[in-house]
Amino acid sequence: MNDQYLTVTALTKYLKRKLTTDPHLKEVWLRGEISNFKHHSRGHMYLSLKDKGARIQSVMFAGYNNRLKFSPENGMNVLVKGEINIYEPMGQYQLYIKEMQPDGIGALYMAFEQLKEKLETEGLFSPERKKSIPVHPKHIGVITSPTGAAVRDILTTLERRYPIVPVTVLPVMVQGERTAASVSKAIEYANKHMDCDVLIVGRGGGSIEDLWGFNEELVARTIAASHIPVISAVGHETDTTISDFVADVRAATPTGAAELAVPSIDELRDQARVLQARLNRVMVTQHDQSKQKLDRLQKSYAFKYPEQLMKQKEQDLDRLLEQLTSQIKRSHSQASERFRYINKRLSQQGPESQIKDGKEKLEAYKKQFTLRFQNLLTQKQNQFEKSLDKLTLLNPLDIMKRGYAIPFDTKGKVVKRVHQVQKGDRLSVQVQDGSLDVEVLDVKEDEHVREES
Amino acid sequence: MSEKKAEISFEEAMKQLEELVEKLETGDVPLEQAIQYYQKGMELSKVCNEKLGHVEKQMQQIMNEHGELEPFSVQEEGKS
Amino acid sequence: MSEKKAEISFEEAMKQLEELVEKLETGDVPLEQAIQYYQKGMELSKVCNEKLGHVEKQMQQIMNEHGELEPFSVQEEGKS
Amino acid sequence: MSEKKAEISFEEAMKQLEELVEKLETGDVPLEQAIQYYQKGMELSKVCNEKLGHVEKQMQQIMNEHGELEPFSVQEEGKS
Amino acid sequence: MSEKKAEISFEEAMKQLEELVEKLETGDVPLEQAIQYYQKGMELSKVCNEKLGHVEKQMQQIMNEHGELEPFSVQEEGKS
Amino acid sequence: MSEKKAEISFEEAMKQLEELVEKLETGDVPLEQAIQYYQKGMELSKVCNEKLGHVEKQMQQIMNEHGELEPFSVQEEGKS
Amino acid sequence: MSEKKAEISFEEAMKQLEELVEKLETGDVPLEQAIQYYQKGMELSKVCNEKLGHVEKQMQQIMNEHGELEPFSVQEEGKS
Repeated sequence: MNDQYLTVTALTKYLKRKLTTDPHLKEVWLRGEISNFKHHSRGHMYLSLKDKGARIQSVMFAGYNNRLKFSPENGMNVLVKGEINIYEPMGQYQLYIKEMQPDGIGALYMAFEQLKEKLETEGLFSPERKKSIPVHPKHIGVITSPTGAAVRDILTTLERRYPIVPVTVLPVMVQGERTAASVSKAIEYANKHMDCDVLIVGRGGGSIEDLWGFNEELVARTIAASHIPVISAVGHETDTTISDFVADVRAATPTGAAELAVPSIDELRDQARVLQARLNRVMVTQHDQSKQKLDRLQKSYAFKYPEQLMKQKEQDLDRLLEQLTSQIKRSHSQASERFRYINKRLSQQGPESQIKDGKEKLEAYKKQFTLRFQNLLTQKQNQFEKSLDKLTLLNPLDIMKRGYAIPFDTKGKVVKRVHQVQKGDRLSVQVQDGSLDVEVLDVKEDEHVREES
Repeated sequence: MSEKKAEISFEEAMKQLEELVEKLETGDVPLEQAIQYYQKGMELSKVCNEKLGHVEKQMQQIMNEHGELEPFSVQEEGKS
Repeated sequence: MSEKKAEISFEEAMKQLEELVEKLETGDVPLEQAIQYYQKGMELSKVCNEKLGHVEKQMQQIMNEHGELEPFSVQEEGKS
Repeated sequence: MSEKKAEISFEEAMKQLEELVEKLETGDVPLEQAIQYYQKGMELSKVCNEKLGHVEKQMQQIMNEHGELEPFSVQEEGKS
Repeated sequence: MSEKKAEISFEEAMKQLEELVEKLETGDVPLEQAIQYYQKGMELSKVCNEKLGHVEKQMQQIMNEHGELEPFSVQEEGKS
Repeated sequence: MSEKKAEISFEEAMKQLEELVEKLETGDVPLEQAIQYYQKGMELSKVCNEKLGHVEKQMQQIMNEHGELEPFSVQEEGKS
Repeated sequence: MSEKKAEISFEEAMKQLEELVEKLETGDVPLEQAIQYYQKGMELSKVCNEKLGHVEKQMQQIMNEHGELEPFSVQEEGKS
């Protein structure tokens, strides 16, 4: 019964033997997607290949993977070639990959892109690194195949444009696996042993595989390291290699490279002419501008300003002077006017009229006064005369005019009765026009009068 | 007498005179009385007359006094 | 008397004179009073007259004194 | 007297004169006051007149003194 | 006096002159003050005039001195 | 003075000239200041003119010296 | 001087000339400096011209001498 049981090792060895003897498993072509990719520090690559339904553990040892032109990455679809075997310690069957290339795009393209990115990241393409090509090269190195059309194009062009420059062709392989090493060696040689001041590196057109040598990192790094400025001319216009990126100048074609390497004497002459023309122009311009500016300043208002200022000030002064004079005249004439007016009023206020009025009034008073007084006097006189007339009319002695006489005794009494007198008495008899002194001769008394009294 | 009379005013004298005249006008006055009245009247009349004359003289004098001073005013008066 | 009168103003004298005239106009004035009024009036009149004459003389004098200054102003006036 | 007056300004003299004239113009001024005002007025008027004349003479003098500078400016003005 | 005035600038003199004119224009200036302003104004005016004349002479002199350099620019000017 | 000016550069002289021009053109410059500015301006203008003239002569000389070398570039200049 | 200049290379002369032109074209160069630059520029330009002329002459000469010359002789050099 015991014999029925195998050890794990025995089984594993059995399976291993089975697998290794199967001719199909010895060379397996497989398509799949990379996952769990791990690039071990010792150089081996571990990965899984998978598709929708399954996965297989794989390994690619350093000895194989150092020939890869690209770096595998997770998710990358690849085509691989290898053998199936068992890794005994784990009892695990694995695909031992010998070759790998990207599925879909080509491996070379992949490698190109990857290297380009890498070198660009390192800064090998940066414009600052680019060395300038001397205008007048003294010695030109041409690194290319000595037999191709490229070298002919280059040499012809150089001869045509700039025949005085010496040219040295460094023949190299431009196709095949040795290209990179060959080119790189030639560049290094030129740097070490030649007094070139320009290198033209290139070849004619071809497929990507044909041009591949110029895409290799070795060449790129050698070009970057070159002290001599490098003009790259690989393939035709549409072909661009890593070398082109690294080179100091990229020419589209070998002919173009030669044109870039040497100047045309006519171009130089033109350049010199242009510079001189610019020199002249800028000098003349500066001079003209200075002159114009000076003219402008000289013609500016400011240079006429003092004249105009003077004119204006003259006018200002005249105006002020005129105003001053007219003002003083006005002041004086106003004062005169005022004076004349008041003087006229004063002269009208002379008391002549008052005096005249006074006189007239006084005269009137005096006249009136005298008149009144005379009236009064006349009135009094009239009154008196009237009284006097009346009195005169009433004069009791008037009767005598009719012949009567009034006897008065000596005492002045009117003798009315006979018994008032005696014989011999002296009487005064008043008659119309005087009195008569008489003596009483007799006294006779009437009878009836006596009784009556 | 005239001096005593002079002391009464012209108006008083005139008044007395007028009274006398009135009395006389009644006609009731006995002759003798009448004669006395009359005589008194005449005296009063004289007084009045004198007074009037005096005043007139005074006036003339005043006029003269002020006349020479102001001949023209006199003339003025003369014209009017 | 005239000196005393001279102290009263012309207007006062005229006023008094007017009053006297008015008094005389009433006619009630006794004769002797009247002649006195008349005399006073004439005196006042004299005073007034004198005052007027004095003022007139003053005026004449002022005119004579200031007569010469007039032409200046008059000419100015004539020009303007 | 005129010297004393000369010390007052033209305006002061004019003011006094104006006051006098106004007083006189009210017509209430008694005659003797009036003649005095009038006299004073005439004096003030003389003062004012003299001052005016003086100022005019000064003006003329200043103009003559500075007269030489005029033509220069006047010509300039005439051109412009 | 004119020397003292000469030390003030033209503008200052003009300003003072203008102020005097303005003062006179208000019409409130007493006559005697006015004539003094006038005199001062005339003096200032003289000062201004002299200064103007001086500056004008300077200008003429400068123009004469630099006259020869002008044609150069002027001709250039003419061409352009 | 002009020698002292000659030591300043054309640009410095132009700058000073420009400043003077600007100052004068603001119009606020007092008369006496203005005439001084004017004088200085004229001097600076002269200096600038001389310097420019000198440079022009130098230019002409250099062009003549190098003329045979490249007559056409000078012509080019002239045409443009 | 021209001899000293002759020692600099064509490139150097062109470079200096270009620098001068560029400096001048910035417009910041003072006039008197500019005329000096101009002079130096003209000298450099002359140098360049001379050098170009020299090269041209050389070329002409080579062509004549080596008209038949094979590019391969150059190659030969490369091989050695």
